[in-house]
Amino acid sequence: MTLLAQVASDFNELTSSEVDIAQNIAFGMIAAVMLFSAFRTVTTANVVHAALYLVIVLAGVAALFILLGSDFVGATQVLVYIGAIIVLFLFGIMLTKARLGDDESVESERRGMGALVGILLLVVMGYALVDTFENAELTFGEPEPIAYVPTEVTVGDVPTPVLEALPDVFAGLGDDDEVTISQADFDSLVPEVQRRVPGAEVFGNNKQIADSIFSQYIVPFEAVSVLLLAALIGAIVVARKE
Amino acid sequence: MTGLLSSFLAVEAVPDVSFTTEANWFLENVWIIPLLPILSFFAILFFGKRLPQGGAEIGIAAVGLAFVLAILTNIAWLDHRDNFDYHDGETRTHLEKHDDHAEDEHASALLEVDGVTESVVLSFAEEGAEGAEEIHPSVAVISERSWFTNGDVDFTAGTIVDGPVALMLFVVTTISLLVHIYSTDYVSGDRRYTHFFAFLSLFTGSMLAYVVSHNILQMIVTWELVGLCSFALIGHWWEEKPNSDAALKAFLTNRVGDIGLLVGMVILFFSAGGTFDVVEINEKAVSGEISQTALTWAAISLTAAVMSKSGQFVLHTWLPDAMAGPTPVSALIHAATLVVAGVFMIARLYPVFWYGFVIPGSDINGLALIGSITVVFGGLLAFVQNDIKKVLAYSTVSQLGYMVLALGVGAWTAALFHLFTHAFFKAGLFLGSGSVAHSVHSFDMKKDMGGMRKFMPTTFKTFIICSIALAGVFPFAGFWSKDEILVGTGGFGVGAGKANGEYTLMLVMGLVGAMLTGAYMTRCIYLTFFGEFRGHGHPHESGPRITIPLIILSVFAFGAGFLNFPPGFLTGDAKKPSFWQERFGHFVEPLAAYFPPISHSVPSWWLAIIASVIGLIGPAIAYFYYFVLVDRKAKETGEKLTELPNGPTTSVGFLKAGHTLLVNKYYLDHLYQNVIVGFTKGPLSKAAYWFNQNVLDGVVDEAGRTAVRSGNFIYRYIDQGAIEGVVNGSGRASTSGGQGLRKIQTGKVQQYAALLFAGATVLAGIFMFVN
Amino acid sequence: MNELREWGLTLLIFAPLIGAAIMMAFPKTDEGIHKVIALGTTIVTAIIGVILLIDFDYDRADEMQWAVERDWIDIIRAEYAVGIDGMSLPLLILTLLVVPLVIIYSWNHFPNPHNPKAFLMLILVLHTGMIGSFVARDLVLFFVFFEVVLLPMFFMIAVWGGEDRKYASLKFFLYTLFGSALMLVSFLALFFLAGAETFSIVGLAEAVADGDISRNAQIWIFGGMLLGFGIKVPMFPFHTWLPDAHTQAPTQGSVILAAVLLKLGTYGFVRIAIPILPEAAVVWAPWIGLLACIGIIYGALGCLAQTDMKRLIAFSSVAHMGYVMLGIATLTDWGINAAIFGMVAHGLITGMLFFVAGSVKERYHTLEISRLGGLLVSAPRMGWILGFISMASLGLPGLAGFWGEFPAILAAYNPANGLPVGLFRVYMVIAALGTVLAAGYLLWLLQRTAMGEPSEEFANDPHITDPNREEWIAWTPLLVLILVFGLVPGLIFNVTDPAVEANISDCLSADVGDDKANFDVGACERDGLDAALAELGVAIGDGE
Amino acid sequence: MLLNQFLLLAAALFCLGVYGVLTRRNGVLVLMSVELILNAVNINLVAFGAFQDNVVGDVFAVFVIAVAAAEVGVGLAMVLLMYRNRKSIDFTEVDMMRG
Repeated sequence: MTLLAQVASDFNELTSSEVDIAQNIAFGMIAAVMLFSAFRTVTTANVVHAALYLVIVLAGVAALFILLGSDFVGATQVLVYIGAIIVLFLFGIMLTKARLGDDESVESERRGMGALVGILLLVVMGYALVDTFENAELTFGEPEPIAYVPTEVTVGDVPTPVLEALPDVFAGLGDDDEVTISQADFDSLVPEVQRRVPGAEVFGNNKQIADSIFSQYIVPFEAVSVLLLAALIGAIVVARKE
Repeated sequence: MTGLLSSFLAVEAVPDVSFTTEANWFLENVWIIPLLPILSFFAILFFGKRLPQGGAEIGIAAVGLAFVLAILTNIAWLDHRDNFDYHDGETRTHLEKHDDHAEDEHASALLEVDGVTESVVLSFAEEGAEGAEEIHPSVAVISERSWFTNGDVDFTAGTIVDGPVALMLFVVTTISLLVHIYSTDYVSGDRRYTHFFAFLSLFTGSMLAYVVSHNILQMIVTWELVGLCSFALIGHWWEEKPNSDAALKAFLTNRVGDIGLLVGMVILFFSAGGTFDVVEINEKAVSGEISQTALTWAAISLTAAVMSKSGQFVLHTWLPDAMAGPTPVSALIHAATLVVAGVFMIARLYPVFWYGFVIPGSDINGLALIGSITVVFGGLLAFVQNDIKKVLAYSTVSQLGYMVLALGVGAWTAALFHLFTHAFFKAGLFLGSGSVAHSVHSFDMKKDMGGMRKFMPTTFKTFIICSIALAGVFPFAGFWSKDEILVGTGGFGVGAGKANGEYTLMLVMGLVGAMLTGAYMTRCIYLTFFGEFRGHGHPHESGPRITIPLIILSVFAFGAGFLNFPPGFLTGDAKKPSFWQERFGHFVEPLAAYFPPISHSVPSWWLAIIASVIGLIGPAIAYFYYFVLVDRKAKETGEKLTELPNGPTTSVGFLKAGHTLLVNKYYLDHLYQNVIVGFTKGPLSKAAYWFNQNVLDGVVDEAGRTAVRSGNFIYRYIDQGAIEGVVNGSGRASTSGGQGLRKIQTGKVQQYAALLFAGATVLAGIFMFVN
Repeated sequence: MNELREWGLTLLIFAPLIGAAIMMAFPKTDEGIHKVIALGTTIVTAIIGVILLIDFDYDRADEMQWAVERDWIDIIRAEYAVGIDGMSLPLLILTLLVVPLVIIYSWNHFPNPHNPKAFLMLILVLHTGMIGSFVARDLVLFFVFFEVVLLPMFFMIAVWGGEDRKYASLKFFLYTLFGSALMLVSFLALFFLAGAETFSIVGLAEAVADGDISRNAQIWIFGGMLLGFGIKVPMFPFHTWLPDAHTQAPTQGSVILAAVLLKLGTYGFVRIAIPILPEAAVVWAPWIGLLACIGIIYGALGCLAQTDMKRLIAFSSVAHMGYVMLGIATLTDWGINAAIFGMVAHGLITGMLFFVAGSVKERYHTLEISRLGGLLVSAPRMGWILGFISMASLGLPGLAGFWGEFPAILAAYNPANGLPVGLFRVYMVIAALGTVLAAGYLLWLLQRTAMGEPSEEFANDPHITDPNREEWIAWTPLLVLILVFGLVPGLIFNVTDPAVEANISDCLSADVGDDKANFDVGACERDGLDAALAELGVAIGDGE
Repeated sequence: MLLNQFLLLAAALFCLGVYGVLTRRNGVLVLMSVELILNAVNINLVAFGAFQDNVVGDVFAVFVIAVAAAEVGVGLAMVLLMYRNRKSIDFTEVDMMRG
């Protein structure tokens, strides 16, 4: 809810449920685009088109990550997938001298079977998911503490919820007066309001992710790095000309 | 009731003891006897070829040592039988309680079957209760070691020595030793001389191990080992296909019987409360702890095993074929080892058969019936054989029939006595026939023999003695044992009748068998030793290593019957056998809690005389036919005749038909080989394999193909028809249709992957819906 | 010693992998080095096995020894739990014995297209998978090792196999993969439905016994495992991959496949399926018994129809594993002891048969039975060995094969409580009939290949010789063990018996002496009225 | 927002990916379909992370992305090799491997 919330913070009046609606609309649009693109990716006869449709799907996935409040993963997704993997794919397409136009030979006539399997899989998974999670809400728990560097602000720039939350601080001050909100006062605010305090730096969960990766998951992380190295060497060994 | 009782010879109170674990050293350590030949097997196999005699010396030494030990064991047993202090604490039975209650139960179980039986068994109990005179029991000696644990039950391996075991030790080692000596000459220069002796040793060793087994599991193991050795020895000259066929036939026929063995033993194991112990099973059968039903089923199953192993009618067909092996092996198989294994098993587990077939009090039962049929049918087959060994083979079948018949009518001692005497004269006959064949290099009586008495006087004499013994002529060994069997049947009320039931049919068949025996042996002797020599070359008498065993065996064939004079013979009082009467029965027949209360028939002079007369009618007719008619005709025409040119079998219609039936061995071989085995090997297995390749195996591939086909179908009619048009509005896809339908054989990976996915999904779905 | 108790099994599992890693460092032209490393590694594992045999406390064979438990994948509660008890010890030792022998046999017998480096590395990876499967006490760990086995075998068949290797290997791979997919689903279903919070076998068994999981679900889950393990065994009618795989695999692959891999399936039954789901086992057992009996007769008939020696041996595996499955289906300690004995015996005997078949192929360049013949003349020792193992394979008492068959037949007379006695007695008779057919096809094989005179084609072929040095080294231990286990079956029975008893639920274990007539068959399910009511309650509650 | 909308979307993507893997003959396109599958998994991971309010899902999503990058690299290298050897990247024509 973080990044989107910040976007929404410009619309100070938006309530929680209204934010929800906005999120749902965003999700619906992204999902529709993704599904269409994914479908085209696996059906189009043009290899380059398939790659480009894939880009849209990957971007949609990144958007979903952001919608889910995982900015870091979203960013990684964009960098790695759209930035690197797709380029790799395009290189692959070029190097294998694929036809740039439609190429019917990419498609086997096993489509019916594939569709059957896919639909079967979807029905079973869909049933299982609906059956299991029914209406489980995504509640974005307690947001993380928000860092605050006390700085002087003009009272006029302070949003109303903050003014209302700290009546003592702003008592009798005009809009042009400058004031510094103390750390203690900041801490006394509820997180919703804290975010509105000018100068409050809002972090996503990036910090936690970093903590996790470099403490709890350090071994898998190292393993992944070795894997990448191995893949690098492997790819070279496999692909190089004798 | 008491009136009936008084006519029995020996109604004894069954002593409440079975076995001891402490006795003479020889009785406790009897395991050494089978171990010696088995070790000799390995020794010959590994070192035999490097020795000057090719390993034969090891075999003879081992078997000789076993023979000496067996003699010592027998001596120890004679002492133990009469002088062992069975009141000692070490002597015991497996039964917790052996009270009258159990006895009553058994009696009442039998009551439903036959009224007469009831009175018999009850009277035993009463007699015992009165404690008239304490009979000295024969206490078996057992020593055992832990073998393995399964299902929390500890199984032991061990040995038992009692009367029948001591007897068999003597018989097996004696015959085997003689056969070993004989073989050193007979098979000398053979391509596999060393192997022959190795397996001869193993054969002896496994038979000895079988005999001393104290539990049925050991019996199964050694029983099969005996079968294996017979396979190896019958197929000794496996380069020729008929020999290996015969070996296979022997093994497979025995395997068929082994189904019965396994099933029967399993039934006994469970019904006796989870034990393989022979003594315990017998005790429980005697005391009535094992239900009548279980005993009957076990007895029927085991009878199947006996039929195959001891060559009883319908499963006897392998036995004559087994003549493909070297002659000493035939002698060993037919006299002392393989074929008597079945008979010995009945004797060993006699209570199972005794109560299972309700031998006391019935007039007919499975065992007696099979035995009596075998006696006659086997004897008849011997008439049409030209191969001297096959005559003897069918003779063996017939004689084994006598033993089984005897056991079936309750004449236990008579059966073992016949086993004992038969071992000697049959071994003598086989070795004698081998001696003849050795000098004429053939077994065919009609083509290559005749007039041999001039060339081989020693062989001739021993052969004649053994034949007379086999025919059961007074006072040769066969007479005593056969007479005892006939008396034991109790038919027509002989032997005070109804001792163990009145088996009239068996008596008749026994008499017919006696007639046949003399007749076919007369034919055999004429064809072999009389008339003109029809073979080639210059036959001569065999060397001492062949003739000395023959002489020893013919001595036994003459004298072995004296060991068991019937009680009352020459003294008149059948109730009190004097010290030289019925010695065999006294020492061999167990008299303990693990053996059923058998009543003994009173010998009958009348029967002995009638049987002798009937037994001589057959030879007389045969003599007239061969020695008079054929001989005269041969002299008239000057040809070397073996049959009358226009004999009864070629001129009389029904005799001709009978002859054809006999020549074709009742068509049993045809049934087995062409019908049953042929069907299994041919159509049945082919059908099973076709099913495998085309139905089961086809399912996998077919599933894949079906998936492709249905995919094509969906693609053509649904995908192409509707969906494709919608999603791909440009219509470009229409061109891909033709391409897509083009036949491709590849792409299996994706296809299988699709199936995999689909399968996993369906399964996941099932699990989801189940819970 | 204590350190070894702590680390021994882990070392055992990963030593082959380390060996394979070292081999990777050497170029593939240095064949000698590869052979030495591979053999050395397997010998190290074998030595550890010997130490294990010495250190193993046979009085406590029912307990897990050398046991280790460490957290592994916390999130799904999977543990790295390994240990050895009387049930797994014989099979583990069998593995540790067979693999070095296979490598020795390979020494100069590498199949085409040669490449010892890759071949030996695959064997080592296979070794890890097999060891791991036998020592794992956690379902996830078991599954991982179970799957590790699959790939090397696939490559062995696909690369070094016979003419039809592509088809055979793919069939083997997909068939078994399908089975293990079902197995995995079953494991997961078990985990979630039983609510055990653990994947350990003992934990799951307790959770199932405590009983949230409905009877229906248990039956379904057992069904999944049945398919998964049954394909691996292989049980009729899932056996069709086996003849193809065996026929096409190189000798070494066939030997390992027959000696160890097939045992993974049956081991799964006795270690996992039955201890965890005894009630469902009772429901399925008659069907397993039926399939086992069909397999016995059917496999034998299949053998009689074969013209190829190796394919015949492969079909005989179907029949022999039928006896093992019959033993398992009785659910008695007798039956399962017999099954484990049968597994070891079949491993030794059929492994040996494949060795001989491989050597025959190497000499004659064909395995077509009609073209062979007179092996006893051309190569007498080899002929005798073939005769010996044929006898062992047909269940001759005194050799190892008998102790897998007879006790299984015996156990079928008196199956566990709750099973239909009459039906199992019919099975017993059918199984006994199978011994005749077994004798038939094996002796017929022996007659056609070993007896008689050699055909003209091969009469004076100098290549047809007695076993060479490597073959003797590789074969002697197996031949000796076949004889030793046959004479002293206690060597295995005494080890497995306590473990088997500890592993079958009390309500199943029928006392061998029980007479069925006096036994209340229904009483097994739970004890007492309360339990009966409780079950009724469960049944009502589950009535969906 | 509901958790399910993300999961169902991911399921749909996953199925499309499976469809692609099963039907595509072109090696590059198969790899792309695999990417779809991986992304579906990633959405699940992140959505569950948000649902349970921790970062484990995010962390694993990052790992998956990294592994995916490696996979594409090696995969494309193999496709290239195949192209070089066979002048075709049709998967249905791939023969079995031989050592």
